[in-house]
Amino acid sequence: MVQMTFGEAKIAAVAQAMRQDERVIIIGGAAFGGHRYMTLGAPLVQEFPKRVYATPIAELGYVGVAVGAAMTGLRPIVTVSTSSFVYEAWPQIINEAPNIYYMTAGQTKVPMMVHLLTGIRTAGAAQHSARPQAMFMQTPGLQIISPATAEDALVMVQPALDSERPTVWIDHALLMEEDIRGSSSVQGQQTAFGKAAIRRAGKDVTLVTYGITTVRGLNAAERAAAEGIDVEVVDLRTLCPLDRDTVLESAGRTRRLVIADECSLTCGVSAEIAASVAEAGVDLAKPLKRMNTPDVPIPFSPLEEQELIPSEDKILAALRGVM
Amino acid sequence: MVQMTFGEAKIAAVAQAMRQDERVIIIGGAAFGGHRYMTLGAPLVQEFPKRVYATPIAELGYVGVAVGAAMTGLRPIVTVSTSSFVYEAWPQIINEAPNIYYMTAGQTKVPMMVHLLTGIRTAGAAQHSARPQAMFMQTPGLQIISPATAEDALVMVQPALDSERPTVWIDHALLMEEDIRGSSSVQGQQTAFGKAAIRRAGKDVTLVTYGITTVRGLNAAERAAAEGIDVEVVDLRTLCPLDRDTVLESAGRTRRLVIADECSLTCGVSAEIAASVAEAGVDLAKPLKRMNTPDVPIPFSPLEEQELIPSEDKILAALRGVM
Amino acid sequence: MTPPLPNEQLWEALRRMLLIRRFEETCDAISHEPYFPGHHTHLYIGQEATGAGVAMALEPEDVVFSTHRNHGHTLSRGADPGRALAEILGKATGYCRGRAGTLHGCAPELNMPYNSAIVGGNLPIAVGAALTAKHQGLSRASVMMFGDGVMEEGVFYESINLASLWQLPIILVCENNAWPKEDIQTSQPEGRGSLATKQLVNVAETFGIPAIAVDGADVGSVYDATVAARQRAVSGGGPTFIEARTRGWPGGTGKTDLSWAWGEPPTPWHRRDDAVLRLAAELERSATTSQKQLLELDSRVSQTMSEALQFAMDSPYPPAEEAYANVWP
Amino acid sequence: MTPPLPNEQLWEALRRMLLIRRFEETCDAISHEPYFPGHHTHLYIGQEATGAGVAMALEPEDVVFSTHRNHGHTLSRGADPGRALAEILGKATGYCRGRAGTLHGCAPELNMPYNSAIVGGNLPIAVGAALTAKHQGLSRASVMMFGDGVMEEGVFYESINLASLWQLPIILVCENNAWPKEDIQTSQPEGRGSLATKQLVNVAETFGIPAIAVDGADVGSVYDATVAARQRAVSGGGPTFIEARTRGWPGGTGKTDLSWAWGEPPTPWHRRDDAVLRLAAELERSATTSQKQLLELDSRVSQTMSEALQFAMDSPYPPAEEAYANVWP
Ligand SMILES: Cc1ncc(C[n+]2csc(CCOP(=O)(O)OP(=O)(O)O)c2C)c(N)n1
Ligand SMILES: Cc1ncc(C[n+]2csc(CCOP(=O)(O)OP(=O)(O)O)c2C)c(N)n1
Ligand SMILES: [Mg+2]
Ligand SMILES: [Mg+2]
Repeated sequence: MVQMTFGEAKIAAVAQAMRQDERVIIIGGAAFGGHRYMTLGAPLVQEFPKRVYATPIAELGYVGVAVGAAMTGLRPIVTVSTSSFVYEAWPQIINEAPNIYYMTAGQTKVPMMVHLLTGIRTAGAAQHSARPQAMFMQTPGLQIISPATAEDALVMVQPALDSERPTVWIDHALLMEEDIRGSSSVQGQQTAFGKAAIRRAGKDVTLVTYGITTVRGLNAAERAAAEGIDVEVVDLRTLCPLDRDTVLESAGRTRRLVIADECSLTCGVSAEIAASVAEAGVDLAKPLKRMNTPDVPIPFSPLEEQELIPSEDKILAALRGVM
Repeated sequence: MVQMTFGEAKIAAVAQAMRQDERVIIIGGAAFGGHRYMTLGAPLVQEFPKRVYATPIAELGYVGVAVGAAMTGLRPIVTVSTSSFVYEAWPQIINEAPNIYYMTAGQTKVPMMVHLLTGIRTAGAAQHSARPQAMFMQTPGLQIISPATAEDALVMVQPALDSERPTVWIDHALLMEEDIRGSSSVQGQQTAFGKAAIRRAGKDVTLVTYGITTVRGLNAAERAAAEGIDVEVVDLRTLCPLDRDTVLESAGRTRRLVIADECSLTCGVSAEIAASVAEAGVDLAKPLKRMNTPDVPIPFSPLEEQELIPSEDKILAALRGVM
Repeated sequence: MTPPLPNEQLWEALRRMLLIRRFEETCDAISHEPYFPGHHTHLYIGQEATGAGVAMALEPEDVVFSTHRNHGHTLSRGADPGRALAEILGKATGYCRGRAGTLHGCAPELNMPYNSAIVGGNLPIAVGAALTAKHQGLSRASVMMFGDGVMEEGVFYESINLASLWQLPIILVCENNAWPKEDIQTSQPEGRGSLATKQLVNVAETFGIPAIAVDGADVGSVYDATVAARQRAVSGGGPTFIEARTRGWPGGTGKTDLSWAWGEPPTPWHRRDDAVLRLAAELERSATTSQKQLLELDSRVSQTMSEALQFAMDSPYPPAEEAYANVWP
Repeated sequence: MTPPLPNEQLWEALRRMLLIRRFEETCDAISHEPYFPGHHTHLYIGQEATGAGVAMALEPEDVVFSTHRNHGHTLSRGADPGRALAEILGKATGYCRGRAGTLHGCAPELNMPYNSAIVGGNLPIAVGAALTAKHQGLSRASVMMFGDGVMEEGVFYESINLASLWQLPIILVCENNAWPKEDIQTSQPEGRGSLATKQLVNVAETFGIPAIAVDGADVGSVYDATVAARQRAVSGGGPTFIEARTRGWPGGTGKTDLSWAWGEPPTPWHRRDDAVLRLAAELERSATTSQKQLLELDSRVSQTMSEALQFAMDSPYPPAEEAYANVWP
């Protein structure tokens, strides 16, 4: 049982990786916590002053630098801070990094990781609330991790680096607030990298989650239990590889399915889960439901913003809806 | 019945729009045909020499210029040529243009269009074969058109401009080769903008297509007919708005569904169609099938490349597979 | 320094600058209240003279673009402080009905059509507005107010190259609040001040754009440079680059007492770099203006600001369902 | 001109340049054959001296990056012409088993680890390779060969700013084949030559990077500049910008006859701008080398090239199923 907050755990994981492997450097500064948690990465700068490269405001440039550094012997972790800024680096993340191993027929590898604070963080408005994960899933050659618990933050960084694949780390700006300490719902899940975790076993309905929706989903599941609905919560953990098998098995068993996803609805992560289930011909008692952010830019104004977020309440309503 | 090639039709449509409205300009040069059809846009330059702005190689800059020109009174059509280059302009297309109308509570509009030659064009390799349409569908605020026939190229440009929405025109590098002249399969489809077209009525199976897969799908449907499979081909025409209703109605009727899509499988256009059908609880006789490019970067070598393309043969096989 | 602006205009400049100062101090004061949405604001304290000097040199038909640090730009352009603050609080009475917030503050009705909070996001957009003007033969300038950090983003170079090649009527106002460089920690997490060039104006000149560096805390210099740039723009002379140099406000210095202008400013920054105090001191010394008049102006402005705060606080939020308005189908 | 390279090295330079010329002529000749994948090739004709001059100044441990116009770079670095052509034909014997093709030609085993066909795509990547060298204290340079068009992309500025700020060991070789600008149509569909700067070297200098412009058709000047740049790089002196100026090959001039070097070149371009003819003429004039020797060299190179073509033609395609190899799960 890990007694750390999520934010502490991710810094500990990075520090551990840096201690173990001299080749691991940080490009972009120690912005793992974004503006609100500026100091989160400070221990890294302190322990490894020569291995944390603060950069100009030049996302395309410094992500490209990481690609080049990775292919010539380093293992950079790039911090882009708010994920909306990763759009600036799109050509390198979408059209360079993921193609290199394939295009050189396996001769050149790009062992790098890009850390992003994604999500509707409240008051980020349309331009600081990006959830780009589904776009990354459209991009063959990228590995995508999305740890939701302190324990997963601790155990997923190293295998991601070891894989030598260009990896996008989908973090969520609000996870740090959630302070998920090791608790009965998350402990002891020594799930293999690339496999989904059943965070809560249940027999009535399968709830597929990842990242922040895992937190919200587990809360919703507890409330559903009080209403007599026994929810099985499947946390995807990595979006590529995508563990369709665990989802299919669970949904096949419960015969009911809700997918909770902060992406916009159309072509989001949940669309892929839903399509996979449909294609596999899983026999559901009721049609599945996607609980996403609607296809709307994110407003600044608080009531409007709250209206759009796939919250605990909304997930609970969706669970009720498939019963 | 339109007696033009697809390439001629799209230029005619742009010329017509420019004649009707002085505010329509072209930014990026007349690269509607890409390298291979350099001369396609020449008539536009000849007729409107002062309204075609050739640019430096600065996609982010000139797409942004179009955004600014659009919000202050012009109606730019931006030509990016090969769609892979649009990644350079991602911050403007994903994080500026689509948010502006919403973020200003409807005060500022961005009536612009971005034309892209997408697709696996043969020998484009990993970096010149982009199919970014599903990423655009993840982006609320963008309109996405994907005309597949000469007639649609003719009739869809004007309403897209009239809508005053930022619009992405998903063209396909190989459509010009297809020379779809007005034929029995496409004529007289005076389908409203935003509505899918039933390109071929059928009772056994619904095949959902758009852009290049419409061409391949219609051919596959003819061959299926020879085998006694009566295929209904639903051409989406616009990806946003997405006409789910026509798909649901058709699939509900035929109770079999194949979706042909050149995007990578995971989180592609077909995922959204499949998810929508699953969510609507359409009762299918057999599980639906997605016929996509697999999640693989595009290789240069011809046999490898052909192996990955959702070709007529593969679509036919998928149709057989759901019978 | 001889004031390049006539006295009554300097007075108006001070009014605008004081309004910005009081507005920003209000934001600072309430920014940790639970009703304040978001986690931080980017204040314009110390840069007021740039905002006022530029705005006073412009015409209503000019189109103005800003950045994340926009409060001072909208106010100096004439925005109502109540509606501007309402926007920052996410209220329905804000310039964008609370959709934009602090990061995206703009005022379409004042020809500030949109604001990007992305570093460099508005640069090419402003060039596009200049293209419209030139293409349509309109006698107006496009004005881009931006931070020195923008010059670290590649899009800046794409944008100025286009502006220069096409000789567009644009005024590029770079607010270098990281001046002089030696004051700056270049290893800041966000790398501010991390440009390998010696002088920012050299960059513009390399691209064939006339460039001038001015003291951004001196409203007259800013005004003069902007008048010249606007003249160049509307007469077909193409873009101008103005570097307005200020020293960043150290923050946390509380409410400004205008009498520091002729008294004892609490910090060296206030003495040397505070644009508001400098202008007040100048007016006070000029003998056309008394200390009393200055303090009266300040209390009128402060009164306006209290009313603005009250207005913003009293305004309703747009209801939750309004989230679906202005959504394309 | 006094040859800055000793004669035997000039001879080796000519060999590499001739190999590139014959290779590119071969590509040109077969590029419309049905078995030739893709619609166009970007040939290196006219720029051979730059490729050869740079390559001869480098060490094997240096890491070299290129662009869409890469054939000459891989060949001058020592790539086998048969395998290079096989790659262009998509064959399994190519340097990347046909995965890369003409646009992405590279040779990882020659420390050319990857090639982007995106204008500017490799720029920051090359800076990253330089960061590795500096971070690990390795005595090697990163070398970026790129076209003038790259300077229209913003990423160029982000990249050189980083290289300059961090004083990285990189040699930025800008192959300006649009020189002099007056020769260039700036309204070309792709806007080549559309940079508002007067001199490309000014741009680098503005970012604090030592810069030199050389005649890119003169192998000696290119070599000298590269030797100096490499020296600066490995001794901790940071980046260097070299502008190698050439006049673009007009195209469609068929197979070069080496005897034009001392005879009658068919066009002004061949007379003035053809790097191969210029070097051959120089050697011929130098009296150490006879016309016969030169023609013999040419026929050896041509023979090598025929064998290369044969090898590439005879090589198999990777089978369709191989499309799924090297795919991450
Ligand atoms: C593309 C992008 N990267 C990073 C940020 C985060 N960010 C917001 S303001 C800022 C500093 C900008 O500096 P400057 O342009 O000089 O403006 P100043 O804040 O000094 O006025 C940064 C890095 C952003 N908004 N956009
Ligand atoms: C981002 C991007 N935009 C456009 C292109 C299309 N393109 C390929 S080569 C080229 C011209 C490049 O000019 P330059 O860098 O001078 O190289 P040259 O061909 O002259 O050697 C263009 C525009 C591309 N490959 N990538
Ligand atoms: Mg600044
Ligand atoms: Mg060139």
